[in-house]
Amino acid sequence: MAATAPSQSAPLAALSSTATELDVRDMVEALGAALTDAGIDGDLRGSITLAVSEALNNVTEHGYAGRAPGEVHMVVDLLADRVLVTLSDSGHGMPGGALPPGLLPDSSGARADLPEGGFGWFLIHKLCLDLSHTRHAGRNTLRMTFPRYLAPEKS
Amino acid sequence: MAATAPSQSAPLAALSSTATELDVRDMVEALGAALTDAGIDGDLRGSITLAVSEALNNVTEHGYAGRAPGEVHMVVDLLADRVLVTLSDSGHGMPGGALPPGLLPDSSGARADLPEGGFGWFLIHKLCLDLSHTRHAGRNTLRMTFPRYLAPEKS
Amino acid sequence: MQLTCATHNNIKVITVEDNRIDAASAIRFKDEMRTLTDDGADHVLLDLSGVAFVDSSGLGAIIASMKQMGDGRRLDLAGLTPDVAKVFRLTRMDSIFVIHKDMAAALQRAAG
Amino acid sequence: MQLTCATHNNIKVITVEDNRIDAASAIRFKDEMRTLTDDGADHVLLDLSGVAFVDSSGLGAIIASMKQMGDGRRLDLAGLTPDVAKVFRLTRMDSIFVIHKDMAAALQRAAG
Ligand SMILES: Nc1ncnc2c1ncn2[C@@H]1O[C@H](COP(=O)(O)OP(=O)(O)O)[C@@H](O)[C@H]1O
Ligand SMILES: Nc1ncnc2c1ncn2[C@@H]1O[C@H](COP(=O)(O)OP(=O)(O)O)[C@@H](O)[C@H]1O
Repeated sequence: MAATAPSQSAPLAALSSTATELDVRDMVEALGAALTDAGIDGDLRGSITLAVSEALNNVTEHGYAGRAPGEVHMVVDLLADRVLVTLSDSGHGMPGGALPPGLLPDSSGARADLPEGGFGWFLIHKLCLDLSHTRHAGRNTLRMTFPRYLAPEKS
Repeated sequence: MAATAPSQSAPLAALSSTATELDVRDMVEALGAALTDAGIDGDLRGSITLAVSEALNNVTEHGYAGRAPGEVHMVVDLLADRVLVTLSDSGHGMPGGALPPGLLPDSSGARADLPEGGFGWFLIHKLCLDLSHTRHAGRNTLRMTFPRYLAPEKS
Repeated sequence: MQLTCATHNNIKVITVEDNRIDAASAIRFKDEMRTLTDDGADHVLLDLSGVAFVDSSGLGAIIASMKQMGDGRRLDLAGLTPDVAKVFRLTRMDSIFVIHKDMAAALQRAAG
Repeated sequence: MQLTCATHNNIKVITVEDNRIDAASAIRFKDEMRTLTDDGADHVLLDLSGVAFVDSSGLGAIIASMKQMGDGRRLDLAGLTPDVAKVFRLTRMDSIFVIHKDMAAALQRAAG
């Protein structure tokens, strides 16, 4: 972990794994450790690890749905005022080719109707300053941008 | 190409291809077009496309030597004062686990002894401000950093 | 996924001994919650004070645990660490569950 | 890879019609250079004015073309565009080849 490397040089972390639930858990834990090493802790660390965990779980559950789990690659960069996380995978593209909008599932109904999922993209959108998806030649690149110093929670 | 996107947001380009000579040529040309779109031209554009071309050729010739050509992924970022190029591939690691030093091949001998190769890493080192290689779980991540405004040639 | 169980003041207290409830453990969590709540206790309190991380799959499993208890029975939460509290807050699930600061507060409230 | 050929003042001029000599075309370039220089012309001038990009494989192929001509025969270069000139400068190959600004300068020098 190049925690003391100057911004814009070596990535803080460059990790690769098979997109399985247990492997991406390890990746999220390695991300958390790298952030802590780099002095990023508390609320911001929590937001970044949560958003990245959601994105990695999506790759595992949806990106490689119906095929053998492929590979997912993560590069983390510490810039002067931003943390960039870049995920890439060779899974399916996004439904309709665009980032899912990330609406909050409706929880106003009866207890039996409460949503048990569908929170993933909502959380990602909420926790990132900026989000972009590119697909080229069968590979997805998801770029998640976080602030480096402030809590990223939007109200 | 998100040429007008703010720095630290969407990458300028995220491209993927099979590591063959013709495919990486297309990738280098797409990189050059993206740089031109972003207002990066002249000497700096030439240096970036040359260094990246050398790195991609290495992946093609050495990274996947002895196996079917695998995939190589490129992400390009325009920061306030830097251009970052991140290449990743699933090929062999670097010889000895470290970046080749990039010595200039000796051309002081007779004509028949002139080097015809071995310039690749020399050029990469010479043209990059900063260079790092990480290998994790069978995947190489090469981060090449260039200045955004000045010619990067070191004397 | 390890859960432990105790009873205080007629409240069944289930403590999560793992420090994360995520996609890799959500289904196991939900299954073990079903086993532990099958006895029909009316008031169950889930102690999350040892849990540092819950993702949306973990959240979904906690919601599912509440739903599988059926109407008329309560699943309250206690001891949410900051990152876990954030998941509930962002998804508005903090308005669905009764959330106590910690176990002492939860048991006191129940007793009072 | 397309090369065209002409003779001026006893100099064989080979013009590269492609705009790049790179890893994908280096071997073809070298092979075609061999064919075109096999006639034994003593002085060959390679016109690179249409070439925007040469990588180290292309550079190696130009060096190899010179070597395969054998001692006593010259391969000069002319019309290097900026990025191509840089590859020769960085690798110090600008001290191995005679490099002319453009074709006019090269032919004038040979004639003078
Ligand atoms: N990485 C991905 N690749 C392809 N499709 C995806 C990906 N991520 C999400 N999706 C699609 O977007 C939908 C919504 O995702 P999300 O909000 O994360 O819900 P959930 O939490 O149920 O996974 C998914 O059901 C799936 O159809
Ligand atoms: N991507 C790579 N993966 C594995 N080995 C590599 C890679 N790139 C370079 N190497 C090793 O480093 C050596 C030097 O590379 P380089 O300077 O580019 O020379 P050349 O121009 O002959 O390829 C290669 O011969 C090879 O053994």
